[in-house]
Amino acid sequence: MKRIFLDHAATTPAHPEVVKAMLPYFTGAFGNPSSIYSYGQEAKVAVEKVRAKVAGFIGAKSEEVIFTGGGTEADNFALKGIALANEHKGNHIITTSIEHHAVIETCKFLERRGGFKVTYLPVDGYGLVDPQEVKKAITNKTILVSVMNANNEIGTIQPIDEISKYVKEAGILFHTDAVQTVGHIPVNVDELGIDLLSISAHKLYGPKGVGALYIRKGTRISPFVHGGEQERGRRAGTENVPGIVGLSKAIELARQEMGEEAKRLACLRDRLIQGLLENLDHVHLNGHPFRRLPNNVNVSVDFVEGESMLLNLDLENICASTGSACSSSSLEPSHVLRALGLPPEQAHGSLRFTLGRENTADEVDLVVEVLSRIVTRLRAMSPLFKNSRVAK
Amino acid sequence: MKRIFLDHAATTPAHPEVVKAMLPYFTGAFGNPSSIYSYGQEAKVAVEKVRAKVAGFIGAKSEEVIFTGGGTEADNFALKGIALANEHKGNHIITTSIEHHAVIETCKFLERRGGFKVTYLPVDGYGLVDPQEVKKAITNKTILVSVMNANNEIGTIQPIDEISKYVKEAGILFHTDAVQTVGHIPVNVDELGIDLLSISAHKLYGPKGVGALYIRKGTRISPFVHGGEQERGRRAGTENVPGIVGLSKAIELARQEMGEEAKRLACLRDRLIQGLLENLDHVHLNGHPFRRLPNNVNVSVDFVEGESMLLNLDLENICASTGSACSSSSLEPSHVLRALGLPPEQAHGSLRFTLGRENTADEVDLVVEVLSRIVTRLRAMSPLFKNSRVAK
Amino acid sequence: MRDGPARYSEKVMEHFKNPRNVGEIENPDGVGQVGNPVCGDIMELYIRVKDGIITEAKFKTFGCGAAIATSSMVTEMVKGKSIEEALKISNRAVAEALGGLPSVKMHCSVLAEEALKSALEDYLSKSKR
Amino acid sequence: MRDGPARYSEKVMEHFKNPRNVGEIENPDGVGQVGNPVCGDIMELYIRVKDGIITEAKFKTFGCGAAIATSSMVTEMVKGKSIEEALKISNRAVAEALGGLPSVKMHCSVLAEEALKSALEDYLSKSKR
Ligand SMILES: Cc1ncc(COP(=O)(O)O)c(C=O)c1O
Ligand SMILES: Cc1ncc(COP(=O)(O)O)c(C=O)c1O
Repeated sequence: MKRIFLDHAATTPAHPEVVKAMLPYFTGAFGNPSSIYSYGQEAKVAVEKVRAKVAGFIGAKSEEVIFTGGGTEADNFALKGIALANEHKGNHIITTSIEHHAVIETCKFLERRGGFKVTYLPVDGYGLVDPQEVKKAITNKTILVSVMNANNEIGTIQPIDEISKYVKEAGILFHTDAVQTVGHIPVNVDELGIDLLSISAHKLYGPKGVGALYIRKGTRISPFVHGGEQERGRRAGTENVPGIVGLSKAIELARQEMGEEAKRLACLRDRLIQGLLENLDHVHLNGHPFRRLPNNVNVSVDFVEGESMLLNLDLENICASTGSACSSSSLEPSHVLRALGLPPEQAHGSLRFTLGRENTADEVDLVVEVLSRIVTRLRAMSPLFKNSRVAK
Repeated sequence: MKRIFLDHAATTPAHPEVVKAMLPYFTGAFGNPSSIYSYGQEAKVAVEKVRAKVAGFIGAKSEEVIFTGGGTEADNFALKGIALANEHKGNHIITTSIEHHAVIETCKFLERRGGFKVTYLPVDGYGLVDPQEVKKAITNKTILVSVMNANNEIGTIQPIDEISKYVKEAGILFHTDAVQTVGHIPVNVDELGIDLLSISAHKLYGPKGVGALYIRKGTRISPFVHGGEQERGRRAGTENVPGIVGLSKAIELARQEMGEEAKRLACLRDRLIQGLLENLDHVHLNGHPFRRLPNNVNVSVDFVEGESMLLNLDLENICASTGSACSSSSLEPSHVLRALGLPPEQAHGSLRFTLGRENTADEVDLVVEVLSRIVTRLRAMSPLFKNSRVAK
Repeated sequence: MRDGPARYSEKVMEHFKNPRNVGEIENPDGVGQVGNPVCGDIMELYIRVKDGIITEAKFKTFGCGAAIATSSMVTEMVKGKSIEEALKISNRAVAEALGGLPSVKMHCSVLAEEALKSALEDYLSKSKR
Repeated sequence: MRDGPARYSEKVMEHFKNPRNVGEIENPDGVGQVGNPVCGDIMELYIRVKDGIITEAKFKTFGCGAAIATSSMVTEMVKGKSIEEALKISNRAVAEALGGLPSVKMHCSVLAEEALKSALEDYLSKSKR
């Protein structure tokens, strides 16, 4: 049976065109961009050409884009780099309680070891941050606000432009983790009004291990990785030339296809949501009904645990994801679902399906059918289901 | 005219077998190792399998190897991670004045922002660190010694095992930057007696943007990149699965071919050194006459500047490198050559040739011939050459 | 590998796919209920005892793959055993019978042991009355 | 691209490959020497002057590609100029005539200007005597 991959928020396959674009840079054009002979300079030219492409896609200038080793490094660089370069101005950072671990753990590190105070703003039941809350949280010690563009678990898209107004008014730097949005929905740094923005290639059909950080011109930031003079002294280490070329190719493809594809995915998304809600009792949609990523479906299925659904789906060659504790080593359910105020059983019973380029309506229908079967079977062995029937 | 690439210390082409090994992981087996469905777990199994291979090659255990985004990140991780985890024990680090920028700049950062004191040990005229100097530099505040295995510019191989004796006696952690040695000469963590060791894939015919840090079991180290639970919580970020597979394939090839290849390269190296010394007056070998990497040739050519030689070589399709200021944006000649005590003119007149898999004796002979011609021409326009002749 | 995540043994997957003894026993001689929704695992274990020998065991479980597999395994292991023998079944024994569990999943075997103990104690306290 | 590093213009490479006016002038009317080995660039510039017009200019240079190209260019630019006109040749003019220089190489054009100024001053101080 063909595999149905519905976990595109975790990672995406590199597009064949991306791989094709990368290949020459492994063996033929393998020069080191730091070398001064033409062979190295050719690699440099290639990197600079694609830097312009990446920058253009988000409305930035070439010199505002720094390539990194992934989205996590971009987030670390943004937060630690800004914290370090601006600690003379203040030691307060504002973020949200639903950020990716790359932001949350970095904030915790800055609290633990950097003398910083971090405010983790709550979200409403849909996962939305209230811009007023951001405004209220700002103090004269605040140096940075970091609010993700869209959440990787529940797909909720934040009102970044509204938030940025308050942040800019206060003269504070604004970072957004756009790992889940760039290449999927339009992202423009000026329209969003942000100063720093994180990108990861493998979330948009590019290669793993490459990302980028947009840094608005004039922003004081300390390097995160120290060493050579690469990336104009901002990120040391021999450039991952094939990876960078791959990221750019992925962005080029997104530029061409994103508009149509987002529409197509949103249809599939709504079909899946409707299918699940209609075919199963006691299922709730997590996240916002329409302010959500075109490819994200996140539901809680009462009375059954997420990992056991996932394993059963896996046995039928369907790949999905869960916020259940059982899928993490921390034994805590997803911090995002908890921040929504979900009761623990519902957090444990969550399933995330994230659609992508190759998914079809038939696949969506099949998933609904298969999952209904699985849930019926698992509920039959669930003590919670029995109790719920008794209670009615 | 065919290109003669003699800059393998800067970077190497990925071996075709390496690219072949990576390819399936871009598109087919693109799963995220953190996912719990079998598709993701397959990627995880692949990563764990190759981790064992990488570890085995340097005499380490699987769980002692953490994959990184390159050699620079490995160096940053080692130094910052150890500094942060051990600052309660002391704030002194010992390194050398000829380390790669990835180590030196990280040390400078720790001095500037981390409250650390760093001793940069001198080297002798061959670039050797005196183990006695290391011993003398140790204080009761010393928490880490970092001495590179072999230098990337002059190829000098340090007496790591002798140094490690003193370091271990004092109960201090020992890091070595082995970016230039792993895959080229035998490296065994127990024989060298080291606790941390940096590797970079693109220096051994692997892909750019991947590396590894060996961390001896039981070593307290703080993460450098914060975020998800990847690499057992030590290095966050979605694993660069194709890159990791590529590194491992490169190591597998090195395991098979390194012994023979090192002998072959050492012959070529000596042929090149001899050719240059015999065909040109006023040429000096930099680095150690025999304690040097099998592929490294570094000479100073009196009365001419390095970049102008490099450009002329480039015009004849020969790729080399120089320690001249003119090749850097700092306008200072190589810190390594200065540490050897070279007068500035000689540092500016240095040329590095680093041999690799595809180089032949014919190429070496051609380089000697071409360089002789170039030097003669450049000396004819050099005011220093004229003066030297007058002086005689 | 194709039929289950690498971290679960074939035996675990086999019990997960075809759990034995799912259900309840009406008027059981002993019932144990352990776990809670907060931590994501709830197990109910029912036993029927005849002449000091456990003749039947059933379970209902809300939980992950390992929780379901350990429930299934422990009900299998306990059948035909005396109360005394059953009391000696440790979580390690359950995990071993399943060909091992990933370390983060060992707590599921602990839960299975506790569910069994709790059912046995229920039986013992009832039979004392 | 194939005939020179990206950062050097074609014009720079052309002058680097075929530098004009290499050499010394015997009994020159003016000589300038600037730079030093520590910073990696030394330029010597010789001029012959006839009736207030520079009729010949030659150079010897130890330095990078840009140093050689600017030396070559400045000797070309100065020929046929009056002393007054020559004194007005700025480093920018030299760099521009070469189709621009990478910013880290602008100091080479400064050196060329200085070498020229120094040769002109040498001439002027000699002619005053
Ligand atoms: C919102 C968000 N931020 C950051 C990351 C980290 O990116 P990467 O996997 O490239 O390290 C991810 C994905 O893992 C993500 O979804
Ligand atoms: C000795 C040494 N250390 C560290 C590095 C940095 O490795 P990477 O280029 O993978 O960042 C290099 C090469 O650039 C090197 O030669």
